[in-house]
Amino acid sequence: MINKIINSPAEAVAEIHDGATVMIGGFGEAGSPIELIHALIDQGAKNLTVISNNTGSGHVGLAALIENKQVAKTICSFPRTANSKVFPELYNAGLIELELVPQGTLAERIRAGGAGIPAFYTPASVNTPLSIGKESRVFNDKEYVLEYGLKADFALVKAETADRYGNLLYHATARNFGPIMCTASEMAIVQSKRIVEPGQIDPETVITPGIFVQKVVEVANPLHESQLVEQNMSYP
Amino acid sequence: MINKIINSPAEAVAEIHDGATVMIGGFGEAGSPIELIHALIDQGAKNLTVISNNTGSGHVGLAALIENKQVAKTICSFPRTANSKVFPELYNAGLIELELVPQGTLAERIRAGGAGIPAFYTPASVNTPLSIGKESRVFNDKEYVLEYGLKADFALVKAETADRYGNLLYHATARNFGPIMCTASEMAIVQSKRIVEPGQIDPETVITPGIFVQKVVEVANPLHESQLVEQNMSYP
Amino acid sequence: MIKTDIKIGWSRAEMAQKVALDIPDGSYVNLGIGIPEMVADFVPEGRELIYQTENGLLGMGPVPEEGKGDRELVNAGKKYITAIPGSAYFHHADSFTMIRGGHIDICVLGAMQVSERGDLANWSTGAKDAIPAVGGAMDLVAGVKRIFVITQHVTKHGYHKIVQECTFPLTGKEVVERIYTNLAIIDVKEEGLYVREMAPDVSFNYLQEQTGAELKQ
Amino acid sequence: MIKTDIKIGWSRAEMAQKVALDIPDGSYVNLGIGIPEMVADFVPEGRELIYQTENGLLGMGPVPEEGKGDRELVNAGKKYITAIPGSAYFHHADSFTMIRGGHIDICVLGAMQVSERGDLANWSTGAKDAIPAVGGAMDLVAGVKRIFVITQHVTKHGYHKIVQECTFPLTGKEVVERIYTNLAIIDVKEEGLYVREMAPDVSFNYLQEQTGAELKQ
Repeated sequence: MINKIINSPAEAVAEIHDGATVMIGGFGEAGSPIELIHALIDQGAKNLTVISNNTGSGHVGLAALIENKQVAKTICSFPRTANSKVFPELYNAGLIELELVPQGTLAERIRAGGAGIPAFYTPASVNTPLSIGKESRVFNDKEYVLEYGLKADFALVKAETADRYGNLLYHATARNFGPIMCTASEMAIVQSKRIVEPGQIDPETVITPGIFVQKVVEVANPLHESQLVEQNMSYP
Repeated sequence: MINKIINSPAEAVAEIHDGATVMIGGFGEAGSPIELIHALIDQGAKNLTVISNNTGSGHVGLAALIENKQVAKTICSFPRTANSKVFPELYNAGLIELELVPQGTLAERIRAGGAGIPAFYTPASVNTPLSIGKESRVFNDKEYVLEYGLKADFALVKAETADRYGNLLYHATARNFGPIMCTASEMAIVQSKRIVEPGQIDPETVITPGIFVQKVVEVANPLHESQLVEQNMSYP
Repeated sequence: MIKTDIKIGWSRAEMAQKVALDIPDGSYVNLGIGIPEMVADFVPEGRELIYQTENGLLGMGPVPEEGKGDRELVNAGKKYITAIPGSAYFHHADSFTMIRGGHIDICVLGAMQVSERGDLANWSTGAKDAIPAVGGAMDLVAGVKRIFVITQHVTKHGYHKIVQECTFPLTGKEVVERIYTNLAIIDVKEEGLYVREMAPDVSFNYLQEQTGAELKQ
Repeated sequence: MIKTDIKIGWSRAEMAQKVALDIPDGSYVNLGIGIPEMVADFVPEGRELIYQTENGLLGMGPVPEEGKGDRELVNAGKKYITAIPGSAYFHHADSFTMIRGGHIDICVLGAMQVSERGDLANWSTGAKDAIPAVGGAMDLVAGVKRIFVITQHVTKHGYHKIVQECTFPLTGKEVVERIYTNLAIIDVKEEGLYVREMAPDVSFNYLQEQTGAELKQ
């Protein structure tokens, strides 16, 4: 029987190794898999490359992972938010590498990685500093840059509903990077608020088909990053 | 008020002009927008380039459009099915042009066209006759061919449920090319079995967001291509 | 640094209203973070616009009542929003299909600088110690059909924002169609910057003084 | 043309069963049109496989009862199918993300010819008057992790199908991992074709005679 359900976040992230590339879902706190990230902090894997849209807030979740010096490099579109202090400090101290990518290019690179497309052309960033050193090419009188598909060893993703096959539903704008990150990683690890029996998710409404998911762990009441930041909490 | 609902298939296809490129959804009869195709036969636009997975069966729907000499060229992955007689005859007589594309490449070219990606690399067709004359390039020791995004002036698509914004749901494997064709055409024309009020489609389950759709016409009881073929019907 | 009369010109709300008046009924619109967000408050009665937020919602509704926000229903500025009946959620690749694929009609963005040819700089001052962060701005200017900029005419410190050549790193080249400032509405055309409308009590000479590029009438 | 003893060798059902036995529990599988479809009938008790059909369903179930088919629920061969609890529908770009992206574990395909290096020809005889039609075969062999071929060992007319070099147009180069025929199961390795199992009453000499490339034991 296919059963991708894992008992705890700790077990779910156990195989993440030093030097791994890890995609982490979320746009700000929406969709950020905070329990999986905290489990990864407990687990301690180092020298990670993290692919994510932001770099976290305060001293919890993604920011805490970075603060704990587990991240050597980030590939990111917006590593600066209202309450992000950790990343700026480490970046200015030269202690973390940053590959800055336009948000749509980041999304398309992840999607391409998952779809077996090694490279594609996009108009975003043409004639800007972010296209310096990149190949460009003209199609129909318009200039485009060549961008490469992104893959990862692992993805950490937050879902709303899952079944033992790994089929996923998301909630509102927490969907953001989850579906494409699941496709682009060797092992997609998902925390879901609910786990249901196969068939309880209407096949017409599945957002991530189970083939893209390797592990599912139930986290019924996930922490709220913004609440923890307001309370000035830190992890661990 | 935004209202994309049109009264009849005839009105919906009225703007399709001679020489237009038209994407037509469907995989065999599943998802084939037969009433829109018949309206296009009545309307009479000629010299069309049709982008579709197949070329229709018997003497109705897409096959009838081709038989009516309205199609100068097809871009297609599988123009030969159990009951397709029209296309083979015209093709062997040199009366219709064919650009044969692997099915996944066809899908990705349409998706790229809709997503503003002018070109991408794919491993499909490398070292086969279908990559002759195409640019190729090696990424990570593997060879890929360069393929171009496809766009169209119009798309004809069959949906299950729609609202006045053009949000769409599909039924089972009739979904096939509909969602991507809507994104890749200037004017996506949709026949839907049901039209509902905005809000009746759960925003979490929308398959085609309304932004990709320009016209919706209700066809509550669409004809079944296979039934018409069994009955040896022809159109007009 | 130039001398600016802070008593004349449109308020931020008036600027947002000017933009709102220029957006045709039925448009699909993406509003940037900051002043652009105010545009939604001034859409004339009888017009229906659909707002896209690039983090994954088409059909963004108004801000929820205080305390009724959903932490997972936010806009690109990470503020709580609502969803209208007839909205749709989607993932980031599908979101940027809308943007890069030319499906959004109008995007309203803030600016640090706009050049006379419509080059836009709005993501980085290029300062060495600034944390670079770009978000979706480069994709938006590359993909959306019409780019409107809404901005104060000069900086807080009195420097020109409308210039011959941007000195800050570009977001996109030749992308801006129209500039809405507290002093004027300016069209970016191939032949240069054309003043479309001036705020009350603003003279053409004064406007030209406040502008780092040649204006035409 | 070679002489073939039609009384020996495995039946189509037995061939399909041999394939089924070699597919690990939990695999995601795409079955080609024809004999490959029969594989699903022989999966051993206790194993759960998930079938993908490239026209847009993950979790394909058995053929429906006569007269109970849904015209819009079909497989890649356009035959009526069912969907299991826990299945998912998707559009073609997402379907080929599964295929091209390496997410499908095993694809079982028919063949016109297979070369000793694993080149596959299964879409066209190259005849001038044939209507070319390729479907998803080229995407499948380029993207799926393991490609199994199931085919009669020689053609109806007694020609070799397992050959040194394919004479028909290729579907993909060096893609086939294992060949299941009515006479034998053959592994395609870098050093050549290795016979893994022979059908009852088939001798190695006879098998070699029926094969257009050198076999190893």
